[in-house]
Amino acid sequence: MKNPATFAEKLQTCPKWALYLLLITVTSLPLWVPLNVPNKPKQDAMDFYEAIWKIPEGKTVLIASDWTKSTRGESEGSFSALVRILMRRNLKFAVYSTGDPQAPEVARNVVAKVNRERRAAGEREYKRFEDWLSLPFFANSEGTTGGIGNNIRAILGNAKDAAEGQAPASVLNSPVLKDVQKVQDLGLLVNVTASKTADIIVERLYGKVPLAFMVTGVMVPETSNYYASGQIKGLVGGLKGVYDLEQLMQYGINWQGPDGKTMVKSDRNGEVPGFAVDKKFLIGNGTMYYPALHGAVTLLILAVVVGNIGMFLGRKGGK
Amino acid sequence: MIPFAQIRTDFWTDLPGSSSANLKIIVGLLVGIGVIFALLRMSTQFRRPLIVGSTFIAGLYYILLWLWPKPIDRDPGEVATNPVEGLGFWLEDANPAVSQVRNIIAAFLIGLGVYSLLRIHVGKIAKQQKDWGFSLVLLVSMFGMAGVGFADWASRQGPEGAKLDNQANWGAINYVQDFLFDGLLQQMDAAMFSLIAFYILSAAYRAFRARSVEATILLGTAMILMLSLLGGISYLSDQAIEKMGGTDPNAFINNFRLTELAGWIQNSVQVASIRGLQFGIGIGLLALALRLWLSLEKMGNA
Amino acid sequence: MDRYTLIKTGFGVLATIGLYSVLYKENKFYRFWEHVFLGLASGFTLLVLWTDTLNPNWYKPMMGAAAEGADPAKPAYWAYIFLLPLGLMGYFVFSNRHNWISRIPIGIMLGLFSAEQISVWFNRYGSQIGDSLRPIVPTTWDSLTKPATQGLTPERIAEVNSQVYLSQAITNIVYIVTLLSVVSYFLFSFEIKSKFMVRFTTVGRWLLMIGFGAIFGSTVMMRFSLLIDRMYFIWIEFLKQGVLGQ
Amino acid sequence: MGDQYRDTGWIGITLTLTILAFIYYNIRRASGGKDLFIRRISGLNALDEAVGRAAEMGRPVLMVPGLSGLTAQTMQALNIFTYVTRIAARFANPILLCCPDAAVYTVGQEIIRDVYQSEGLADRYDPDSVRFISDRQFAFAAGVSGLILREQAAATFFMGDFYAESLIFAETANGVGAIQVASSTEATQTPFFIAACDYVLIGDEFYAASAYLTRQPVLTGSLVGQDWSKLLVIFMLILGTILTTFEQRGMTDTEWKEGKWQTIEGGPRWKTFEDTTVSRWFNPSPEKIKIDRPKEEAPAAPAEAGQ
Repeated sequence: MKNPATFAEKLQTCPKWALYLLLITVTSLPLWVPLNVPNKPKQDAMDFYEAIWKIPEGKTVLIASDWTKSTRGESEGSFSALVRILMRRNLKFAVYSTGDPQAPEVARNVVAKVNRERRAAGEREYKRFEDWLSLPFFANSEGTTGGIGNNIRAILGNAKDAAEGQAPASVLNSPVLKDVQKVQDLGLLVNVTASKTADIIVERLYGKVPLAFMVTGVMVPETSNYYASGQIKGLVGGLKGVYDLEQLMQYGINWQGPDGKTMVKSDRNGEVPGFAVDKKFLIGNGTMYYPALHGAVTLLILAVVVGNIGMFLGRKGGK
Repeated sequence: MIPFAQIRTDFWTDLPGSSSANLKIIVGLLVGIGVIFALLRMSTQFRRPLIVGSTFIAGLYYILLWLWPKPIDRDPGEVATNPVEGLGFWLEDANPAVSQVRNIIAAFLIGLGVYSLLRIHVGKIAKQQKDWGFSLVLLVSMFGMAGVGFADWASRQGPEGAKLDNQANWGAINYVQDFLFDGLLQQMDAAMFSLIAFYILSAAYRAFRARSVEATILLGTAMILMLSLLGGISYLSDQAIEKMGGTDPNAFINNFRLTELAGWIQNSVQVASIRGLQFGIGIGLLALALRLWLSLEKMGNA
Repeated sequence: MDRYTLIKTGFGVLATIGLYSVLYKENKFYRFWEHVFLGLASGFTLLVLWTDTLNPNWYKPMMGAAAEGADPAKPAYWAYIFLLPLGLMGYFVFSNRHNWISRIPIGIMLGLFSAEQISVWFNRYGSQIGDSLRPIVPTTWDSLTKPATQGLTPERIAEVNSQVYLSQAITNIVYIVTLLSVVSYFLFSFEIKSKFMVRFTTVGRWLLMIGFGAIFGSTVMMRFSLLIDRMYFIWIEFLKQGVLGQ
Repeated sequence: MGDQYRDTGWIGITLTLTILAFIYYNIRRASGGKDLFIRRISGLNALDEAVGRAAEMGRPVLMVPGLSGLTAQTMQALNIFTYVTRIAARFANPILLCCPDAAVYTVGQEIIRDVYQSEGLADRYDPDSVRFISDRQFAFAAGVSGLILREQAAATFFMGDFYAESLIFAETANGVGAIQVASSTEATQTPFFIAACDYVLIGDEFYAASAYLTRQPVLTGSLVGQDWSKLLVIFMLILGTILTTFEQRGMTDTEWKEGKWQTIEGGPRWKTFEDTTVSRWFNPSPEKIKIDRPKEEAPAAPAEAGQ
């Protein structure tokens, strides 16, 4: 419809650029003034948090980190939250990737960032090769994942990693993989992913090692299949999931905080302590982005509502 | 220690760098090329059987891996006690290698992709067609990225390579590579990805109209889900409903809290409907896979 | 932020704006960045094919490796060389007389792919079928919905969890009906005559739409968070921390 | 016996083989000249219309076979595109096939040329109409939307594995007023196609398409086989639901562990899904058998080359 005449038509033909401009505004402003939105963690996120917290002492966690900068908005939040919890629990972990050649580097940067946080907060830093391993990218997800299921040491055996200022050595000599002979020896396998690797891992590793996923919002519907059927222990989905997790790190589950208040209650989970009483330590991407998400989604809802109102008015006018 | 102490060689394996190994490689290459020439001369009636046969045999590996009795309780370094087990062992061991074959062949084909790009853009530049400048930009950045990237990769090989994880030890080439890849390529990936947000907005505004029953259902569900994502709204509405329910935590009305509702829709209807869809797709894929493996349908028939 | 990082980030912002400019209309600025993007991407593809596929999975195994430091020597599997001519066969696609040869490598790739699909089919769908089998008759009428289990004895909690309450039974019925109706909507080769089946499949389509709506709703979150992240990159990382140096 | 056949592990294999048997049997049946019914699939009748309109406008038809490499989904997409190309060829309509992968590009060239030759229009075939764009997801997206905008495509066909980029294509094509027929095997992308495109093939319809368009015995037969398989699944679902409904109630003092029945230490407990027959079908738990084999003297030589 050229040059909209009636009000009804105007409502239905708002120019695209105007919408786009609005969207940029509502997503930009909240970043300058971060605030804390009230929230209610989802069950799958709570199960995820509990799953990590219930890993036996001294077990190694294997992280399949299959995300890069293109999904930084969600995945970095998930990954750094995961690393924070693991470090808080003093669990050793190894990070590998079958999703993207860049994933290992991106992961390394995040670990470094969290280490800086810990230094600032006066906590012990995680030493490369001693406390955690940066494994390389393995092309061919199917083959590698299947191989990890059959003989993990054979697959990871070729990989090398170096402690700070040392020559690279086979990762099998690292304390991290010392007690890992079979995949069954792992405490948990967490897949932080923005790609199909989730399916591949369930297909080839389910039943051999407990699994937990951190996926991008778009993958939530498909992966909640696996959560529903109990193939994975817990699921952190998208920005909401990250925000949930960051809240749980703050308040725990069924746990009395230092202020004596129990913020998060759940009858499906046991008591899981929170940590990071100092709020500054916890401003993660989730907490940072969640308000802006409100702005954007509200705009979307308004746009749809307005469009429909326009349509109905138009119909009336037509009659 | 003697470097090759632990290597047992046979016809298929040889000492690295040994002249016999290199000889075998060269002979193998010549044989392969010979085969190609043989194919050029081969009479027509053998073509189809050859294609069908190679497809079938390639697939047969995975079928065997799947159906052949898997070794029970196998530990690394054990030897098979009988032929059946032997084949089972071999199938398991070959898996890492076989699972690479597809990628390797595909990698060799990339030359065709590059050929396609050159064909189009060199052509434009040669004929000075409209936008030939942009074609030039494309080719330059392509070979630039490849060249710089390779140099950077080479500099990271060997024991010294690990040092370059630390920016302090970077040389010029590493900086250029980082600029091209991390500074430009990855940023553009993210930028293109985030464009979708705009398109979602305009698409929803344009198309999400309650015109038909189906459209209305789609629209309504999407709305409920989106609202439940807004921690603020769902939190407040839940509070309100819990007030209605009074003190009793089991009050029936609590099932209509926004978060409950959204969760219920996702875990019952959505999971179920998508599973139904997936079963269909899965069976369709299975059928197609069977047809391709047995070459029951001609490539590209429709 | 050091100068290099600032310049790098600056160009990143420039490229982002360049690609965003297409939202207004297709223009030369966009076209420039688009071609830079395509060029870099293809260049990177070439690179990765060698560094991540051919070198580690083809060249090295073929050549083997002498023992070095902690890791043992690896024998040379010379037979890998056969893959090279196999790949080269693909290049016959442009020959008019011998293009059929290119179908051999293609056939092998498809054969491998198809057969693997067949062998993993049940792993993907089996447990989903299994999980779809849920009790649809309540085992107790104590309460309509599952009571909260706070402050109950473990035995009692176990009992509560094992019971099927009315609301759960209803949910399960909805679940199975959805599943069945959707699957039967995708039956193509039966002429559906009975009124009931027609209605049933229509319902199936509607329930499918609910599923799609839910997906749309939950996907929105990711798309927006990526945009928010871009805005964070432009405003905070570049402008605030970089230029203003806060 | 093999690991995968112990306990209830064989059920999965049997099911898969049964389905394969159904499909194969019906393909044979159809090839034997039995003609089989296929119901109408709305999206597909739009193909001709779309191409026809593109021909009137004299603007190109643009096709994208998804984002994956050379997979079955991609082959299916190309199968559908041969049909589209055939019509376009008759209308002497320019086409563009954008490939995300060199192998797909190879097959595309092969197939498209075939179409023109079989139509006796080899002179109209232009190798540049099949293009390799980029195998990096969003570079591909940028390149394709650039093409759509500059070539002003009149009809666009997006079929195969689509991920996030689906909406970029759909909205861009909508911007230049192209008719769009789309289908993604990724359930997560279908809603976006539904929102932005004119015609959408949902889920399985994508696989049914080539059978519907060509009515070739092999394809229709396979389609019937698939329907039998779906009926089998439906039957399993109904049977299983009834079974669980009756089994998952009351208490139990024995449980199925490691492939045999064992009495629960600490007395009877309430039944859960794990205690039902169907749960055992789908979650086999083979008992631990120890087999000691002689060890090799030297460390195990790694895998043999896959030749």
